[in-house]
Amino acid sequence: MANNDINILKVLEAKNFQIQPGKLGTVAIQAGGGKHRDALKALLEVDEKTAVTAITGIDLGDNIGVYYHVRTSNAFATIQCEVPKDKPTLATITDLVPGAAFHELEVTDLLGVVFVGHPSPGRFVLPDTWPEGVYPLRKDFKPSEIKFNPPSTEDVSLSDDRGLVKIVIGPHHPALLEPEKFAVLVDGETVKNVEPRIGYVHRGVEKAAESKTYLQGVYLVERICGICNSCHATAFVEAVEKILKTEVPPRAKYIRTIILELNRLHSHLLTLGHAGLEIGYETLFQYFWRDREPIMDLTEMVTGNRVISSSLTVGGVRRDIKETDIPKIKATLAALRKKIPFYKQMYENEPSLKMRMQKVGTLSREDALKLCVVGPVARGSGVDIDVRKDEPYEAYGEIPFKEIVYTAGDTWARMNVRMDEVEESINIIEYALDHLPGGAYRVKVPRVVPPGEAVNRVEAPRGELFYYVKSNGTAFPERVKVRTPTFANIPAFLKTAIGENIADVPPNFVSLDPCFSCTDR
Amino acid sequence: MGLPYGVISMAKKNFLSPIFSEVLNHLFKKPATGKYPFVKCTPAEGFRGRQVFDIGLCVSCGLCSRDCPAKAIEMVDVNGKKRPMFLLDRCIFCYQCAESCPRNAIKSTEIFELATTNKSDLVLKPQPLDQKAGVSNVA
Amino acid sequence: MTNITTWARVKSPWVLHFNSGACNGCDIEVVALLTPKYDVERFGVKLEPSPRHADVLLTTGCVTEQCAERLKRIYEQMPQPKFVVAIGACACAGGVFAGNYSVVGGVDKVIPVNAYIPGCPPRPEAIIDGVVKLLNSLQQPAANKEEVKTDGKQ
Amino acid sequence: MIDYLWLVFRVLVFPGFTFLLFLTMFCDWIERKIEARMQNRMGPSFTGPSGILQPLADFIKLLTKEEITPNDSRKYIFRFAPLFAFSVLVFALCFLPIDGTSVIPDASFGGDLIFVMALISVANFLLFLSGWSSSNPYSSIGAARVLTQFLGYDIPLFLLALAPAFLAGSLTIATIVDSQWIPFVVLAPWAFVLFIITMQAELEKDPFDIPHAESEVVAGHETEYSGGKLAFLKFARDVQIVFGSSLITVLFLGGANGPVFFGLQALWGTLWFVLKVVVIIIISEYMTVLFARLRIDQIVKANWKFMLPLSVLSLLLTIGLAVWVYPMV
Repeated sequence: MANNDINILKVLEAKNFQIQPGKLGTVAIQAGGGKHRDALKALLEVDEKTAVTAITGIDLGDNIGVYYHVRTSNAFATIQCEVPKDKPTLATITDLVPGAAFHELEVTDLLGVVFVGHPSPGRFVLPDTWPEGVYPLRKDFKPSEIKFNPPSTEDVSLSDDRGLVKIVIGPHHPALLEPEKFAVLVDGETVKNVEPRIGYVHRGVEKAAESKTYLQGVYLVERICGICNSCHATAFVEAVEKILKTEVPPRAKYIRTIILELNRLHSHLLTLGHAGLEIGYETLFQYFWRDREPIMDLTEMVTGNRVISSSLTVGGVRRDIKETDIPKIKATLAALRKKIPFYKQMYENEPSLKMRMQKVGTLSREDALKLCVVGPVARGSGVDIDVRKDEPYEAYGEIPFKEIVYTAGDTWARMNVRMDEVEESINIIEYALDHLPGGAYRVKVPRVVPPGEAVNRVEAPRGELFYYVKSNGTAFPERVKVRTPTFANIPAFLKTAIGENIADVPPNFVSLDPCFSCTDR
Repeated sequence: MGLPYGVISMAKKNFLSPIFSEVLNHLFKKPATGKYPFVKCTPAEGFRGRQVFDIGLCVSCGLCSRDCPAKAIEMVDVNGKKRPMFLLDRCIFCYQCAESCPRNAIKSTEIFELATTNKSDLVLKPQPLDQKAGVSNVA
Repeated sequence: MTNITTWARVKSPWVLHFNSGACNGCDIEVVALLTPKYDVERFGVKLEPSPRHADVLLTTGCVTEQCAERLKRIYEQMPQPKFVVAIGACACAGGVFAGNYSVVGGVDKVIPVNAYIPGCPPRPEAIIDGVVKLLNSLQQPAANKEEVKTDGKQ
Repeated sequence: MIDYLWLVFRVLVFPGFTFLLFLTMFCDWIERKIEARMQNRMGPSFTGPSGILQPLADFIKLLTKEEITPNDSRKYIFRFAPLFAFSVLVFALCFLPIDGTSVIPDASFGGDLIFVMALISVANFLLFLSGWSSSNPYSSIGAARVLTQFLGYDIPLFLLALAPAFLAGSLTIATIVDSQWIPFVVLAPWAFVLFIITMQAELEKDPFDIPHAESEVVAGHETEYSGGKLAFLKFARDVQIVFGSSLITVLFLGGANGPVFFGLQALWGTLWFVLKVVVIIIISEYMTVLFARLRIDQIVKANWKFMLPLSVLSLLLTIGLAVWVYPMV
């Protein structure tokens, strides 16, 4: 890749930015007083793959810190700026990076920072009944003192001023396993607009993490999402280990890799089957879920629970893989590998499936870059980003594997990315089992973490998962920020759904592998 | 001769997806369904089921209660000493309590059939040490 | 007559699944129940899309402030007789999320619950076990009556 | 007197109402079981032997449940549409010669095929009304889809039904059955295949089950129904499936024709009839599990672009064969 030659440090130095190399990713840029837009522009010029990963808001006492986390193809930069608490306003960046719209809304909701010029301000994750002027992530917020407004009783209108019919999908709808609301404006059978209302699963995890010790925090962040739970745990413990400067034993790294890949396997098989359910292909759903069960049994064997593994901890893993279990794991994976050609042929050749998936929800490469999408959605549109390759963590640097990229950009391509990744995951687990190093699987770590902050990225089954952890020298973290992959991918759905047939909305939607418990936290 | 063969191979490749035969095969094969609840299900070794608390080993340190992420362990008074009471309805079965316990008084089991129609069944009170073997909370 | 009604009810529990703020862990186990390995259709259980068709409401997840109203409405939309099963630690009592600013707590704070299935998440077998226990409790009154009769004869 | 009692018995018990009720439940069970087995599951297993009583349990349970009528629904239509749909379909079934003759003996009249085909449209229209009257957005969309689909597929279905009529030289069902000493499936297999596909669309089964697409319209026109009304609505759909299969049996498989080994001819006739219906149901269930659900525009396109021209062609071919080829053989 030619982009790897670009050194963003030199570019930023040349433009006289105040930089601290090595802090919060590759570099931290001090950009107070409205210079954050200039810094972002400089980064955008460097590389076409520059995207805003997350915007962290943090209560710093008198000021509110707003950190823009920006990834380029070979580096990760953080633009830091501060706004006074009594007048927290900041210029928006949505005109530069349209994909940052949701991030800004969230900071407004949780910390009260107003982004001047944001196209659609409004409630984002907090409940409708939330009182005005109360911001849960500020340090002076007391949960016991909130008085919720009475729920509004007015009915939603079923048509808008232009005479279009509004179909409300959710909060309870068979196409969604999770309670979220999407108001779809249709003209006949054609979708004209989609208005999302997320936040039904908002449980305040980021705030709760501040009242749990680092030990308990692992169990809490795992339960942000039941499907990619190990990825959340990995992202969190790695960030804490970065602050602690703990070196994890190699055996633990390999075991973590195996758990992460088992997670990816079960998640991808789940989605591939679920897509079948959305397009009325129940047989496909049943077959995929049948073949997913052995993976769940493996997860149970390796970690002690079928779904939520609770197997990772700061300093290593809580359970070793027994030598006697390795042949069993290999046999199960070999059995799954035998079934893959059948499924691949289904996804490639089955006529009715192709009719429902091809040219549905097509996201061009340009839009994918602009909207900052991640994971299989980006890789299905020809954007080759994969944290496992770009910034290897755990044992991924030592394990050879292919990065799957399709260029069609439609639902079918995204599904095929997942289909191929299932095969890759099996390869990775088999390689890791063959090269499993000996030695300890856990090191002792102190309960109290020294002051410091760290960012960390992990490739979850749905894409890049981002964590920011700040410690204040106690056993409790000061701030835990989570940016989940679905959060970054929803704009892609909102864009591609417009102009489609209403019947294409469910397959398009499920091709993002949406996970709202992640998105809302 | 060439043409029909070509048509067949094309049809096989593009239209006759493998599901045609797969579905028919399954019609005559045994279903993949397990026999539960008629046959008991044994989880894999090391499955995190319900905890068993050994009151004889407990030193009333309260570490289990302090480390529990779900606040599912309350220290209650039994014969003048603080002992852990497990609230299984809140328990997330992470076994941090077993890990934190300095005397290994909390042990694992593979019991998972905990469903009940009465919520009070889910509170495991520490039993005083008058039962044999000194192990309480055994189903 | 009541015997036939009870028999039909026990043999044909149609369920509705509502996630009121879960992490998806319990939800995928609920969906796994429909799939070949567990296949609850053996017992006549069918997952219905509309609350009007359902007999048993399977709830997962702690109840968030935003979902509480909706959960209540779905419960009200179900026709009598209706039963509620709380699946997982969150639905039973709030789990790790109890006490957070936007969480109401367990499902029983909003609607009455007939059966609790603890676990995080419970195994599909445990969910089957919970539903079986709920259905057995439906048969209980009839069984008790018979016992009383035999007592009277003796 | 005995004649009247015999007639009442025929209408109410065999092969009338009660028999049709149990036949429908049996077919429903077969459907669910076959689908489950093809998907490597067990399907209903513990309600009666191999779960055969499952549909009965569902039916009784629904009857004993509370019935809710939404406030803003059109109440009379909402209440009676399911019942009417059910009774229209049972009425239509009574014209098919299940044990050799139709339920009321000699009630078969000239051209009753057209009458029966019209009844199926009426039933579909009543199903549409049931959804339209519930004033729920999902029900309305589901109902509109029912309408779009049956209006489109009625034409090819009717054209294809004319093929056996031409082969028999009559529009009377009894005559069509009687003239099938060779089942018409042998004489006009193309019409048979097309008829099954069209019937699949008319009965709203996969890959044409758009009105029931859960991920799009929840439960379609059934969304607001509960209790006894839902029982009849679901049952109407099951009867519709049985009716469709029976119609195929009558038109292409020779109805109740079959070898009689001993005893009553009517009993053997019924046996053959039920067996053929079950075969058709298995074939249609096989199609159901094979394909994904198509989109509404794809279905409409498939209808006008393929099914209609093909059915015209099939009719022309059949007429040609019936007039020039078969008489010579």
